Amino acid sequence: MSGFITVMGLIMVIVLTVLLLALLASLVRVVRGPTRADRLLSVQMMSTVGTGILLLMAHYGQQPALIDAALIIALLAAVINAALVQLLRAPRHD
Amino acid sequence: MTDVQLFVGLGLLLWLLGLHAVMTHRHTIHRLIAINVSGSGVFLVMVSLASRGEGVDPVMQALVVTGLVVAVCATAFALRLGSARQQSHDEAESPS
Amino acid sequence: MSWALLSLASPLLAALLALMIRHGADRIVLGATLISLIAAVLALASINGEQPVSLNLGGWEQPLAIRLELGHLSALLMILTGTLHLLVGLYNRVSDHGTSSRSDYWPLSALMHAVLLALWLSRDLFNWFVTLELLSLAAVAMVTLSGPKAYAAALHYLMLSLMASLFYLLGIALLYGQEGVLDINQLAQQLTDTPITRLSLLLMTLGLMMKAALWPLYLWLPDAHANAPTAVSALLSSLVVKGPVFILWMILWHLAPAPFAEQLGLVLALFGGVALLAGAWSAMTTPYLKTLVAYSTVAQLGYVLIALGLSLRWQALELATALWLFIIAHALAKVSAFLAAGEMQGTYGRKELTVVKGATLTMPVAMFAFAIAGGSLIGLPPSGGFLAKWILLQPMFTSPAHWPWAFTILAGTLASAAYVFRVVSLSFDQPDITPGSLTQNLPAQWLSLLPALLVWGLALLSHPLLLWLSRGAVV
Amino acid sequence: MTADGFFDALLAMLIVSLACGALYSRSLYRAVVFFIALGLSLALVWARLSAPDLALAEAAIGAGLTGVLLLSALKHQAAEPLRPMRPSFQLLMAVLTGVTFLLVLTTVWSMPAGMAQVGQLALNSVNDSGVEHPITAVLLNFRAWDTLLELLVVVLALLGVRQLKLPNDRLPVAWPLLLAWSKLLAPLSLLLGVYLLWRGADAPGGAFQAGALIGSGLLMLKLVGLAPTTPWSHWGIRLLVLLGSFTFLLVAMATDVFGAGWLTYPPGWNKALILLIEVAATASIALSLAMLAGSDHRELNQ
Amino acid sequence: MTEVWGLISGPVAHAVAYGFLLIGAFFFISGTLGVLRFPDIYTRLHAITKADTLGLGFIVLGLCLISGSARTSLLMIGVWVLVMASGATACQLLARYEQDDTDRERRDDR
Repeated sequence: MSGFITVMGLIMVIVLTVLLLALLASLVRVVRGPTRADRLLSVQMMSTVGTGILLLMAHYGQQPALIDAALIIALLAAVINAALVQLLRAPRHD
Repeated sequence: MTDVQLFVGLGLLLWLLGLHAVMTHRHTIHRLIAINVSGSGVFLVMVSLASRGEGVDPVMQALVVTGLVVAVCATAFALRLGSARQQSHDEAESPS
Repeated sequence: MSWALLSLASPLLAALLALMIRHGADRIVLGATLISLIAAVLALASINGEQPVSLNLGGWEQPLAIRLELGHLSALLMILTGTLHLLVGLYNRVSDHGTSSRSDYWPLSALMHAVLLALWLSRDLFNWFVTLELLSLAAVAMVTLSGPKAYAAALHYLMLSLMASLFYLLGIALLYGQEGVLDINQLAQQLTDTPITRLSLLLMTLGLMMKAALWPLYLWLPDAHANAPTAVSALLSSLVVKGPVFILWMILWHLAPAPFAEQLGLVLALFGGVALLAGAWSAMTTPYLKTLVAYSTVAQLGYVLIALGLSLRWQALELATALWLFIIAHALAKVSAFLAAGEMQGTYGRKELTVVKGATLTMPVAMFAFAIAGGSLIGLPPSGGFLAKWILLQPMFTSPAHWPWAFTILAGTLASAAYVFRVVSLSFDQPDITPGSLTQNLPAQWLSLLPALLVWGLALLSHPLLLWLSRGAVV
Repeated sequence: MTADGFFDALLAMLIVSLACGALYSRSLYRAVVFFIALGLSLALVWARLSAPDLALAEAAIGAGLTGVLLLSALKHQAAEPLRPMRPSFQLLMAVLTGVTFLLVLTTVWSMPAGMAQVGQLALNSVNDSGVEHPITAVLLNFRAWDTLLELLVVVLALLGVRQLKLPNDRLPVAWPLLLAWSKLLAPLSLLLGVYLLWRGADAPGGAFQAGALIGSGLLMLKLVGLAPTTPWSHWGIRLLVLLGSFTFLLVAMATDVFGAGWLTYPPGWNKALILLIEVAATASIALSLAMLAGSDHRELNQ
Repeated sequence: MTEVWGLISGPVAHAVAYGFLLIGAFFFISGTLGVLRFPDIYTRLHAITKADTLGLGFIVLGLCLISGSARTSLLMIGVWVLVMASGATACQLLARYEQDDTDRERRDDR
């Protein structure tokens, strides 16, 4: 049974690592762009991936509060997108 | 190297990177970002030190929560101040 | 202790009330300041000659709770804060060049008052961090009261002070990481001389020096202090920069291991010597009146640094007495100088130094206030400035090895005489304008004279003052 | 190297590259995006270091508030020239900071292990504090004086912004999709905020996290033009902003006059008083933060 | 009912759950590859909002099976729904912003 548990732990770590690598990869989009939307897109991606990592960590580290944190990140990534569109869009009638 | 040492080192690195950037940049937003990165570094040192023993040190974490509030309020004030300064600067440049 | 808490609570409550009920904010704040001042005097009376009183907030046992402590030094500083805030507030209400009634000067200054009292009373490293942040934010907000021309200086000040806070906070983090407590007495008992101790003290010192505008980290001060409204400049120069100095003195005196204190003390004293001369030089060459007064703060903080550094280097408690006398005398004199300078600048309508030409004839009261405040800044006997300098010089006469310090102080005295006389001599010239063409505000000018008279009156009070300070300095 | 160590190293790498991106991007916009991403990733680090309270706070601030603030500042300050320093100066500074880093790192390396004395005391005293979550106990009972002052920091920052002659924002009319989306998000953030506040007594969460979250929701409504104006001149708005500080101060004074001492909650009352303070503080923090980031000249200076 | 629950929480279910996690990771990999390799913003938006959201869905599913607690599962499903909605909206918003933006010349961020 203990062998089974370590396999589970290993899978957990593998999945976590894959998600972290995805996070790192999304940086490429921030650097390369080429458009503003592209760069913000990577924030959206990071929030999705970050949510996943937090959920996994909540389970892995026995910290259920991290699920709340994931919820907040998912919520506020949406706010950021909205803010960008509202703040940086040129006013239409002025 | 333990994980605490890794994260303390990371915190110190962030603190100094921010410090360096604050001295080598002039734009207000750049500088404020640098100050905040620097602050995150300090918080990172604190949180790593809080997780040394069995269980975590609630006092240190509470200090970081307080520090975070202070930092975000001061940053907000500074950013708005920067915008106001830029606006008065623009008005002085082009009186219209 | 309850008098001290009343003294602390009343400006705090007044600030919130003044924000809520906007009509009559000035009366609320001035009334609360008076209450706070009386309570502070009663607090000093309640501990007169006895041991300081400690209060563990929340009723928790010692290292867990934040501890407030009312000692002689804290009580004196509370009285100083109350007095100066009351005077400056009255000036701001009476003067025609005060802040506009629509602005938030009153709640801001009341908050600043309360925060300073909290700082004097606290004995907890992290609580000091929060009060320092509050102090900086209040100061920056007050600098911006004078409108867009002050924004650049205010922003510079705010960013530097944020940076400084991070140094201080990292210092706390490392010290707490090593020792596990935040209370200064507790730390003093159990602290050992390790590299981490030294590093964290160094970081805190750097941060506090930036906040207090001690040389060479003073560059933000002249702009910010010269561009603020007059009442604000007076408060900033006399009180706000003293907050970090208080903390600096507390942590270095109580926590620094002796060999480290000696090294650091030497460096600080050297910095102080440079500050004396550099600040005075800038004051001698600047073309603006209020900037001159602001640079004089830089120079005067040089004395503070010398007293601090040498008291650490020689482990001499009497120098700490000199340090606090300097701070009190400088605060009183600087309020006078700033109020007089601001009143003249406002009345003549220009900010160049040359406006004071002939001021002895056109605005005699304000000019007199400036001159006798300058007298204390120079250290003419029997002013408070003289008293402080005299105590500072005492240990230097004892051994020839200390004479260079005495010479530095002498040079600084001459330099400060030079910039004060630069203004005073100009004021004896023939005026370009007739006195009748000015709309004078005599009550405001008399108010600016009052603190200067107080600083000369310190000589009368010197015996109890020295007694309290030498008691206050130990704890 | 263990699997955990590998994960930590990756996380550290991510943080360093994000920080470098935020600090050294030549484009301001890129720096801002990097900084937002850094905030998100720091939440992961706090999670890793078993600080869920901070993960919550960082998620609310780093992702929401600071992002909106920076984007808004970017809009107003893009015209300010960058004027980089001379390369020789930059190099000098790099060498200096590098040397400092090594010195500081070698010093801190010898940091003793184990729980701090005060931390242990706090953990032991949690049962007498009225709440079960140790961090809430520290913030609202053991070190309540800090928190009272911290609420004043929020008020002071808002007061500071109020003194400024701010540019008036003229935001475009929001797209219908955005409007509909905000109408969904704002109540959700309120709901989640209340949930965090309610959980704060015995689990990670609390007034500040809740306030920041609700504030972000309010801010979003402000941006798309759905929120009612919150003019400082209205007494109700001022009362709400000051409510937290008022409540806290009155509790402190009442405990001093009628009770055992300044901020010493009477036994049996501690839970109720802490809850009262937390609710008031949450409301104040939410409104203050939203106004701090999103109110313009008209609202603040009438 | 109890039999069903036993089946869900048994070792088989655990194996299935970890399988779901791996599938989730696979979707994240493909989403990332898409973001890196796709030629323009619109296709990249697709990669993020479809593949990554799906990946998250599988991970949530797996974690729900492992945890077996109704409250946690509900919260996690809430997270997933939120991410899905936010992804879909962000996709629309960013695409429109981009379209708006290309008219004006704003590619250079400075």
